[in-house]
Amino acid sequence: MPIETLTYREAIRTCIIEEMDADDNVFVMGEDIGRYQGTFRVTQGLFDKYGPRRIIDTPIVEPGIVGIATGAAMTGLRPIVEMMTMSFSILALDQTINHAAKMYYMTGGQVSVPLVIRGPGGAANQLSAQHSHSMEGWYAHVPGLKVVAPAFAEDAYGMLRTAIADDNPVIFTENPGLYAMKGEVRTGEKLSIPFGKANVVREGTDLSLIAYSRMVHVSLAAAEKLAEQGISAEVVDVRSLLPLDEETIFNSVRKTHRAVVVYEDWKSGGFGAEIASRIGEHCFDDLDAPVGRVGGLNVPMPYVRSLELLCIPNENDVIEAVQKLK
Amino acid sequence: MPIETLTYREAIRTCIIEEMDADDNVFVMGEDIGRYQGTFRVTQGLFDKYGPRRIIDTPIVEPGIVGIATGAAMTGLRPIVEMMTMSFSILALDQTINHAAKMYYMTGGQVSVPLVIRGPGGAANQLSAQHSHSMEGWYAHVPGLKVVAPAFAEDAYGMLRTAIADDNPVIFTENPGLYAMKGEVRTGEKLSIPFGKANVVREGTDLSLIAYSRMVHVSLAAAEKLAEQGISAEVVDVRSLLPLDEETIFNSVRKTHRAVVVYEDWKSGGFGAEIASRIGEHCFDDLDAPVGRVGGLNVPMPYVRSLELLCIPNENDVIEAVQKLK
Amino acid sequence: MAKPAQIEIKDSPADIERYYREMLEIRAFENRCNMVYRQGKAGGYLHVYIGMEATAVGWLHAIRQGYDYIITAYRDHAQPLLLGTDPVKIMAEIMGRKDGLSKGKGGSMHLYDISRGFFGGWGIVGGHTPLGAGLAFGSKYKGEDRVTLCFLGDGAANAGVFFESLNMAALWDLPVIFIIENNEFAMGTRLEYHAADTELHKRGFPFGMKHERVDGMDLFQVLSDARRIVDYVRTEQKPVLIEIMNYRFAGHGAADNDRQLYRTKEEEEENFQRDPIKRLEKYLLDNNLMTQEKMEAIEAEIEDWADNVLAEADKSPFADPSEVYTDVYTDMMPEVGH
Amino acid sequence: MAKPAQIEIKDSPADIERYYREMLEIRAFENRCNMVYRQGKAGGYLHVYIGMEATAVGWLHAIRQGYDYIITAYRDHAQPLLLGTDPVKIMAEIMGRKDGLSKGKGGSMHLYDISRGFFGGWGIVGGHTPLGAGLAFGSKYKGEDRVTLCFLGDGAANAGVFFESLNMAALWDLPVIFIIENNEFAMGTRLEYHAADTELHKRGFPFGMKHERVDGMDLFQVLSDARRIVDYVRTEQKPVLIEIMNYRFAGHGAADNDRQLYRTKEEEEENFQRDPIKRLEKYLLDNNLMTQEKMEAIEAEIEDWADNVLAEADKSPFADPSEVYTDVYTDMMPEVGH
Ligand SMILES: Cc1ncc(C[n+]2csc(CCOP(=O)(O)OP(=O)(O)O)c2C)c(N)n1
Ligand SMILES: Cc1ncc(C[n+]2csc(CCOP(=O)(O)OP(=O)(O)O)c2C)c(N)n1
Ligand SMILES: [Mg+2]
Ligand SMILES: [Mg+2]
Repeated sequence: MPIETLTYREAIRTCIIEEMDADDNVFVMGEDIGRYQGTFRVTQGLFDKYGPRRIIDTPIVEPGIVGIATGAAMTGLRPIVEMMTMSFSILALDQTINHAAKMYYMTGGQVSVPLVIRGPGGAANQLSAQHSHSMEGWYAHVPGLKVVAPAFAEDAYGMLRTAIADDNPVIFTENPGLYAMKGEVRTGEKLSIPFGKANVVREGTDLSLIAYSRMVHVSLAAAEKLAEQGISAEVVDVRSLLPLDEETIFNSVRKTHRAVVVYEDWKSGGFGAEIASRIGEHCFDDLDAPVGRVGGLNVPMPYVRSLELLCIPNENDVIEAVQKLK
Repeated sequence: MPIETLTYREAIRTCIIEEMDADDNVFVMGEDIGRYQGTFRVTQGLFDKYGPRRIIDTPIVEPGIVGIATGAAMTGLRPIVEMMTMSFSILALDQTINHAAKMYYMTGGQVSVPLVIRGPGGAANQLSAQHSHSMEGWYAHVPGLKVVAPAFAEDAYGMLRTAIADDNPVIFTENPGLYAMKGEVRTGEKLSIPFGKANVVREGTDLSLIAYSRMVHVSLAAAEKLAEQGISAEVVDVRSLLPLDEETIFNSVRKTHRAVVVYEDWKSGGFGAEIASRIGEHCFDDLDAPVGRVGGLNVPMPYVRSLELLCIPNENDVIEAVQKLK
Repeated sequence: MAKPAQIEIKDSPADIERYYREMLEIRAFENRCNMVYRQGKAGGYLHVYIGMEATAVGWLHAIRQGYDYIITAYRDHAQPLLLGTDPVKIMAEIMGRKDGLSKGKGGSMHLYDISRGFFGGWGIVGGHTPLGAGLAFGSKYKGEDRVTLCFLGDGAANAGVFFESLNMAALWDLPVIFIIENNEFAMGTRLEYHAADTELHKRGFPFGMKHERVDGMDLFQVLSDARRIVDYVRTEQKPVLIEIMNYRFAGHGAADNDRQLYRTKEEEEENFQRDPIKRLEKYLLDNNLMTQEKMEAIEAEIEDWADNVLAEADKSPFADPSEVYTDVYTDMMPEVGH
Repeated sequence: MAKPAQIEIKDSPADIERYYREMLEIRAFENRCNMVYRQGKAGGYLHVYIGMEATAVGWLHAIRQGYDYIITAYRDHAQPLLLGTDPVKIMAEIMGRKDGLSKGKGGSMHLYDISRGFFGGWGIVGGHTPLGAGLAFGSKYKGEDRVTLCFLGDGAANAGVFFESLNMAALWDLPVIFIIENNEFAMGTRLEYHAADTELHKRGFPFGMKHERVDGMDLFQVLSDARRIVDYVRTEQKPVLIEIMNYRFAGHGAADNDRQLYRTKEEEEENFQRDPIKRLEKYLLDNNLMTQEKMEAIEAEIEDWADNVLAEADKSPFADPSEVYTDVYTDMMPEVGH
């Protein structure tokens, strides 16, 4: 397999191109994804390559976009909807959940919805309260959806392929801070990475940091610093929230006896609570300390960078949480 | 104070009447609440009493309703929005969260939104997948909102008054199964029950059942049956999810050393995970067993009663969870 | 609205008898639904189509059944009946049985027969309208010449997502017909209390979309309008917005027993005169197409049929408990347990 | 659209000078905004009003400032400037400073001056339109005769909630004017790629709402239309939908440096000829209301003013870290800590 160094955004784009080339039923729709090349440039070049039939610039109507894509998916097409930011997907929740996610069940298995909704979740840089939402925790609460949040270019590449091939609606959460990150990607042989498999991205013995999306990198940075203090942190990249790979997480905790779950979303009620609470339930006898959590501050995202940076967890917040574990 | 026996629905109605009589700025808007007297008859008689200026039948446009009420609240009015069912409030999440909830912060404290959104959450009787949503867990995730879920008529009466008086947006979750329940209500002196105070509604020594809304009654029934088996269960009625009265919950767990959190919402990612994970974190040394959770099955709500009943937690599910605690 | 007298009727007597039978079947079926609901054999929300039969019969005979697509809201029993779906499966679904279309998981509001192009059966008011646009998007993308009928209520015609759908349908020339069934009520709210302008077809205007208000009580008028419009959409590959005028004879749903809260008995009586079945019967008699005796015989036959459908459906067992976890995903189970 | 020549100008020379200064102030202020953005002293999304000045100046001189209500989206610097909000506070907010209108928590997209009736400053496209209807609902409920101006973009005019708002505003006769600023682009998407019919004012028609397309480049035309419409709304207590035609001279936001992706330089040059400031200057010269020298002097003065505003704002410190938790609630703290 050839290995290429790609940015996260290029990895996504490469997978989209390969899948669009392979299957005419795959198409992309979203706001400013065509002529404007995408706000985060993920879809750059696609409009020139495929034209307006398959790269569809839409009005700014998230409910309508998800609804029309869901209807198209009911006819067997495989739409990829780009949310300019996942924040805006809040407008489309009724369509996503009440229509796309519940359809297979309500029809008794008559028709499924092979739909991918992808885009950047979480904070970027001073986008303020309405544009900095982490939505993946809400989605991961919904039976009928699958929810993934890859942290590395290759995972993005391989998991997007799985998402496109999936016959169920998939929420594919990216992060503005990941797009420019480079990584080695095994392209060429249509690598496809299954959902529901977490990844131990750093081995350690003293505690487990459980994270997804950009927080994996924050956790890795924290682990690096902790190592300097003689603390050996294992980092588990959850990758897929629904389905969730409990075994990899629990095995890590059973080995290290301590866990901190790290996520960018508002701490209270975020999906980290679900992970922490499952660890607490299933690893009760293995735990030497309470399961720690590091989440975003429970405030609407402030504009000014100095306050915004306080809200988004960084490696020092993780280290502090680790140090609080008895 | 006079004590009246009122149904839960009458308790709510009584409070609305008292507050509307006291303050012209209070009004109610919603679908079929006026001429039709409300789908669950909570607003029965109000249209005749107050007329169309203050009891406003709206088109079926949840985003628009919450938005227009939010705008009205910005001018100092105190709207009460009835959601025909909380399921439909999913359509209004952008208005509720991005507009009402974040406004005070984004304006730097210039204008707040004294808005109450109330209505039945959770399953009723065979309403199927699109009409049986529990939404309170999502709301309780959102800073800027307050979220309450009273289980008793008097709490509904006294907490609704607090909600109407609150200068912040309040989500007031009822439950179809509660409306006909009767309770003694101290009316007449404008009883107002503060948010953020949980209630021990049954004392016990062996374990704590932590619940809210209708699940308090399920927990009480379970406690009754457990007593027959010689197990003494304490039942904590959370009442208010945001703010959450951690101390009452933790004190109970510190006393009983065992806890099961009971909620109707889909188990995975529901607010029960947040409560369980806080207990796990703060009561680590007090716990003799993992924190149990009983939630709704992780499936879209099926129509047929036999399957629906499987999905909604009942007292046997609670007892089973209790028995699983080591 | 054109007068029925102006309509040239090209349908054969046999065809007309078929339409007549279908209208009776819908009514008889819906009466059974109301009955099983009262008996507690169906639950939740259940909405019958009584009084609106000509609308579905007319439109569904204007399309290529089994090829064209249909989607509607929760008032959805008539459409699959007309498409040839086994009525026992429809009734079984309404009664929450194993042999129901969705194995009892959907219920009255969520009927589907994808094999016949019937895509539901939706409970969020207005929420299915972008799906309708999406069905048309799908067939157009594939180069097919299917037409999609997307029915919705007058109340649903206020929903934001409906306007978003109209705009996209017109922007992209999608072959979809949005058919607003204006039965004058959205649950207990009368048209003029929910719509600023009660001519709902005007909502097509801002999108440059062909839009018409048509009659929904005279079957021949419906057939004629429907054929003309379907033909236009199939040929021109452009969307159309139709407002079809009828009346909800029953309460909003089977549980709505308080119709006098929002309309008088007199008003009802007046509107019951518009009954599309009575109207067709008069036509059949006036034109010597059918005798009174024949009509009565057909009616009796259909009453039997409906009883039989109900009896058959009632034999089906409730869904197996293990079914609760199936059909959440095509390829995996959700998290199991409470 | 009426020709400017037909407009009778009743404004005094002093008034006209004031309008002229205000338009220059907006432009100078916006140029500073773009500058501080490039310098990294402002972040996030920042959208300037350059080229659209006549719209805000005209409309805001048609209302009772401080009494009537105004709400808009994220392109929101001009409105508070015109209402007399301290420009230093506006700039400080854009730069995320303690002395900003929202203490640096809102930023460029979220400006508010409630004391002057300016209700923001909103980032969800179309999302503020029901708030606009709600402001009008509020004043009407209280028996006041305020008028609400609710500005929105051409792209926002497709949002479902906007149509829901139009319907409710018309249904309940709310004194609100929805003003679609049709600057021909929604970010990088040209009008004809997002709207099925590009005459956006037509969207008022289905709700029986008065609706007009008007010019937004000639100040006197704007003033004349705005006064007429505001007067109508205040007197009649009915909503109106206005589509005002202008052009977005700059990129969508300060970060949009790729305008050639969606429009040509030639097109831009052509539209820059419509510049409302140049147009007013020509009028002032042609009518001997102001000399070239005076204009240059005013311009220089305003450039100084803008520099000064920026310098003053730049003196303000960043928000105190403790501020992160304040203003979440009026009466309590959120859960604290990571
Ligand atoms: C989003 C949403 N809000 C409210 C409801 C409750 N509801 C169900 S049907 C209905 C009335 C709809 O009326 P209309 O669209 O005219 O259809 P009809 O019942 O007359 O066929 C309402 C309010 C719902 N199902 N979905
Ligand atoms: C719901 C939502 N979707 C997408 C965006 C991203 N976005 C911000 S502005 C904009 C374009 C809006 O254009 P228009 O309404 O014409 O206003 P203009 O910028 O021209 O003033 C888009 C797509 C958003 N802020 N909100
Ligand atoms: Mg109706
Ligand atoms: Mg624009």
